[in-house]
Amino acid sequence: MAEARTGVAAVTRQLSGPEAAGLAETAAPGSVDRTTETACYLKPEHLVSALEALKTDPDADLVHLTNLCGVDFWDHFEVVYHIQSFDKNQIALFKVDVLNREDPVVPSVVPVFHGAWMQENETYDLFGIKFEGHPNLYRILLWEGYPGWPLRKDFLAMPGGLQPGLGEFAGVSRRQEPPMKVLE
Amino acid sequence: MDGFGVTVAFWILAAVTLVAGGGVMVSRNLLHAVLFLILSFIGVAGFFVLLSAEFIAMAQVIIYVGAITVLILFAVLLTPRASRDNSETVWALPGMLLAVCLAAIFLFVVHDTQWKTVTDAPLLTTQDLGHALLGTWVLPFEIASVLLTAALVGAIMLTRSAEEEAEDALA
Amino acid sequence: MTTFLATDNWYDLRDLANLSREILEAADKILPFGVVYVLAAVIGFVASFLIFVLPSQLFVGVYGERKLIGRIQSRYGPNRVGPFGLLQPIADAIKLMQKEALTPTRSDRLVMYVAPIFFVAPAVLLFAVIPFGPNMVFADIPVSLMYFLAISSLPVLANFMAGWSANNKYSLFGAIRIVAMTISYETPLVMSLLGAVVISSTLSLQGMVLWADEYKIWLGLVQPLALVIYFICVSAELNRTPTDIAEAESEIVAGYLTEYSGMKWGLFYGMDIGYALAASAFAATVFLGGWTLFGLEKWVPPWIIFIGKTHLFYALFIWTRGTLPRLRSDQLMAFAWKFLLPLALFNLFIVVTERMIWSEEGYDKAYIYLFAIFNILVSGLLVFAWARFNGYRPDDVPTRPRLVKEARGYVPLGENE
Amino acid sequence: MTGVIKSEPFVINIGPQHPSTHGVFRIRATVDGEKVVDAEMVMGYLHRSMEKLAEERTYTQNIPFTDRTDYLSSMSNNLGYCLAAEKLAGIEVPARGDAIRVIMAELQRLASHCMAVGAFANDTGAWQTPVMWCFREREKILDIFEVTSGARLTCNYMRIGGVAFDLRPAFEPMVRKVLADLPPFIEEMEQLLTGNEIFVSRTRGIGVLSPELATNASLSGPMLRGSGIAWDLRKADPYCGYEQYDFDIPIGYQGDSYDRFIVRLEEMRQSVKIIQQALDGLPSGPFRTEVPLALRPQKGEAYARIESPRGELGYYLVSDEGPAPYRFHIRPPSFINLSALKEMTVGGTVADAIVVLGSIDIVVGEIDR
Repeated sequence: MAEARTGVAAVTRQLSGPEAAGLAETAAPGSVDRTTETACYLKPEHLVSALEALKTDPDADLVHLTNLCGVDFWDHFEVVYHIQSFDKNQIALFKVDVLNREDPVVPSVVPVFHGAWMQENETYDLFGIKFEGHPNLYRILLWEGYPGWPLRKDFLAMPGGLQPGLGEFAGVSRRQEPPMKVLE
Repeated sequence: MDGFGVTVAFWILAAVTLVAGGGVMVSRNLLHAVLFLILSFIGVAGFFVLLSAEFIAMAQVIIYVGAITVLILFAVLLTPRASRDNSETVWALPGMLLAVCLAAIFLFVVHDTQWKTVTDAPLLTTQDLGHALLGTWVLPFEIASVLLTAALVGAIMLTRSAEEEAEDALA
Repeated sequence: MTTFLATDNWYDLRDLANLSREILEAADKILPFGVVYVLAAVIGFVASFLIFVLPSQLFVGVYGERKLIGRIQSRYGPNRVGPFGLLQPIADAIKLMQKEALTPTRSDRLVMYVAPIFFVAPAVLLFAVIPFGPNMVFADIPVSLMYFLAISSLPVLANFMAGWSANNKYSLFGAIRIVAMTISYETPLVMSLLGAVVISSTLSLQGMVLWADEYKIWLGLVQPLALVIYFICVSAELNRTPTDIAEAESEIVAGYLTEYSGMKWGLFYGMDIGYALAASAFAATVFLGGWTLFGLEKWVPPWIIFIGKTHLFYALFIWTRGTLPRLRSDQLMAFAWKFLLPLALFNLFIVVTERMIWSEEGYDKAYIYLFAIFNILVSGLLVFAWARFNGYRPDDVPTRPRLVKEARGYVPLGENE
Repeated sequence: MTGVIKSEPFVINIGPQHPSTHGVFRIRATVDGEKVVDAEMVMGYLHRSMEKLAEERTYTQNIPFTDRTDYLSSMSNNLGYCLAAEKLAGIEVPARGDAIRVIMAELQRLASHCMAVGAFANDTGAWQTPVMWCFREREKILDIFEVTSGARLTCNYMRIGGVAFDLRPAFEPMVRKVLADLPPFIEEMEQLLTGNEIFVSRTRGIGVLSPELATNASLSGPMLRGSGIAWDLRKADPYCGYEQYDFDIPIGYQGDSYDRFIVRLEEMRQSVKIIQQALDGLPSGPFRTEVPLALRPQKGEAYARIESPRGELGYYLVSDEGPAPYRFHIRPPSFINLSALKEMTVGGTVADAIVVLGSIDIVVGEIDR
């Protein structure tokens, strides 16, 4: 470990998209989907194996899943992974496209990074993106049965108009019509 | 040792002890039964005080109320909830019969015994008790303590689990 | 017994027993036979409980504790109600009485109501044997130490009733904890008191005070280890803070008191202080020479000396409450069985040996001072040695973290800079 | 009956209204006797969906939201968000602005650690005394915030491009006084707690986190450093000119609650050192770059992170050239630090679970957002 540390940069190196893609290609060939200037898009089916390889690869050493979140682009979702290395002092940005908006499914990275447990639950709760292989996927911040996925861009444009979603609470709702159908 | 106050106290204590003893039997809730038992123990301690045996009275409270009922409480807490309530009534009739028989025998014996009465009770102090226990009767006293120690060790051995024994065997 | 300057006159305030005797004798002449016993009981209750315990509860137990802890915590404490906030305990009591005493629906209602009553009664009974002065002891029975121990083993049952009946899991935790803890701590407590009994060869509290007066030394100095063990055990049994696992606020909310409110809770709270006062009074009597103060009791009313000692001992409870964190329940239990009980046994061996030597030397007064010095030294040594034997290594615990100059991932333990 | 006495595990709710959950957080613990056999976190009682709200407001309007996530360290949250917005829009901050930001962030770290240390001691059962002492010191820092920004808790002081106002004349003597007061106070806390046998036996060996688990569970801040991983973003990825200041990273020995506690105490000492240096070398000049109120950054994304008192606080912003962020994501340190809660609590007693929760130093506003 001591030798590895001699090359530690004083400032964290933000890996550009092609650099990250290069690391991913050497660690897990065939896992890269496309690259942009800042990010490297991984193929969903290779996601878990690629991250596993990047974690153990001494050149990449991406051991710490710093940030995981979803982004809604109206027609598709992206799941964003910021992963950093302590020994190499570098951080890389990986993304996964989720094209199926009706039933978004992404493989879960909990087997690789235990810390994804909370963040994947949160992303599921707020975006409705299902993480396949997650040991206990549930709505962590909202309650089970909450109508809709609040961080989706179309959340306020649900059928039934501007409904913040409290209609399911007995005694709270003053509406007379039956509970609205929710996007699911 | 008689007088108006003592008489009143005796009858009150008798009533408390008997009612509490009855409560132990009647109560369906096991915990209530234990609480009644405590009350009856305290009543018995009161009798000892009336008989000028303060040391025995205090020992009664410390040992029976302070220690034994606490152990019973532990037993109640460790009992599964289903068998915790005193709902077994099949034995009520035989129990009653047995109690009546016992009471009859006792009454008979009490009535027929030639009680030896003394006019002035010997004033037994705690010091006399100590001298008796550690002087005259020191051997039975010590044997009793050995018996209790054996019981203690036996209880510890009974509650040991198989893993603990394996650990000890290794050490 | 030493001679006292106190006279037999009823107006001599140095011994209030005269006053009560005069009243009782006068009453005996007018009232029918037997009623005077009731009157004596009432006078004893008023004198010990209403005049001493209740004001002490309010102004030392509530106000004094809050004020002292406030100063420890660098804040003011109560200072709004009345002069210097002195009326705060009364305001608290009025508030408690006005509050609704809730009873949960699925609780055992009867037991829940009876528990506070069952908790209060022994506290009143405890003060019957405490000697406030040379004649000021309400029931001078020869086994008053046993009486005190017997009565003080009752409140735990009330605590258990309170915890069980509330039908709350936290209450049940508190109930189980307090029962387990009392069983554990009763043993070293009695063992430590046995040392005091052996050296003074009496079971009477008044006899112990007279012993201390005769030999001009406090039992606490002859039996320092017993005093320390007594203090620890009693604070454990009374749920005072370093050992208050039965109502550990940060863990199990309020333990057996979780579901209590209003004056039902107030009775528990007030009588907790009452028990602590009784324990302090007991400690002052047994270990600190009771109402004697090396001759000063001839000039100052002995009961003032006694109350002063009681309150000073009570301040120890407040002090520990303000400074120490709480032990975990299993640690507390292990402390009783693995540490206090062996120490109490060692102490008992030492005391019995000393007593034997002393009786062979004809109870010479000089020996008791020798024993005191010896016991103080040996106690310190014993505590330290037993702690080391049990694996107490304070130097192994680092007090400061390692410091690293740069961020570099995991630093193994040996690699300090 | 043969063998051991069987006991039934039962579920106990620690929270949402419990003295030691630091807000409305709940652990649904399955206990067998006093032993925790399973622990499940239930949260969301304070959820306000800030990430959604922020998508409706301009970049500047979002700053007050960040105050209200981690309400015990609003300055740090302001700073993290402003850094992300500046990174997105490519804005440079003048040197004085950076220095003021460093002083404020470190003062906030002191205030927040005061709270963390005091509340942790309270959780171990030190009845109120440490927490009161900590409040006393924290008050002085909050007074400084009040003088500077007008608010004590939710300061809303940082702006995109610098800080909102320049420092008041009273600022420097007040900070100097705090800097003089704090080291003796930390000594006092150490005398009260770290040397205390009861405290040590309550916290040492409780909630042990191996460095592997700490890394794998994405922990950050004192949790990571307590496990012996020297990782501090102020050193690793310096922002606001932290590279100019001389300070050390404290790391623990075995990753237990005690280590996290002493790491926090030491971090307070280091913060005092940083503030001292920053105050001595406070540059003059502008404290803010002028930034249009309706900022429209170019299309893109930015992830900026700072070392908040609780760990790595990240803000992930996506812009679509609109006046409001297209996506506003907070990486909340205390939310993610809870990842390892189950691993740390299971096997211990209920009392240990409380200590472990106290050593994580959660702020529910940040967990639930």
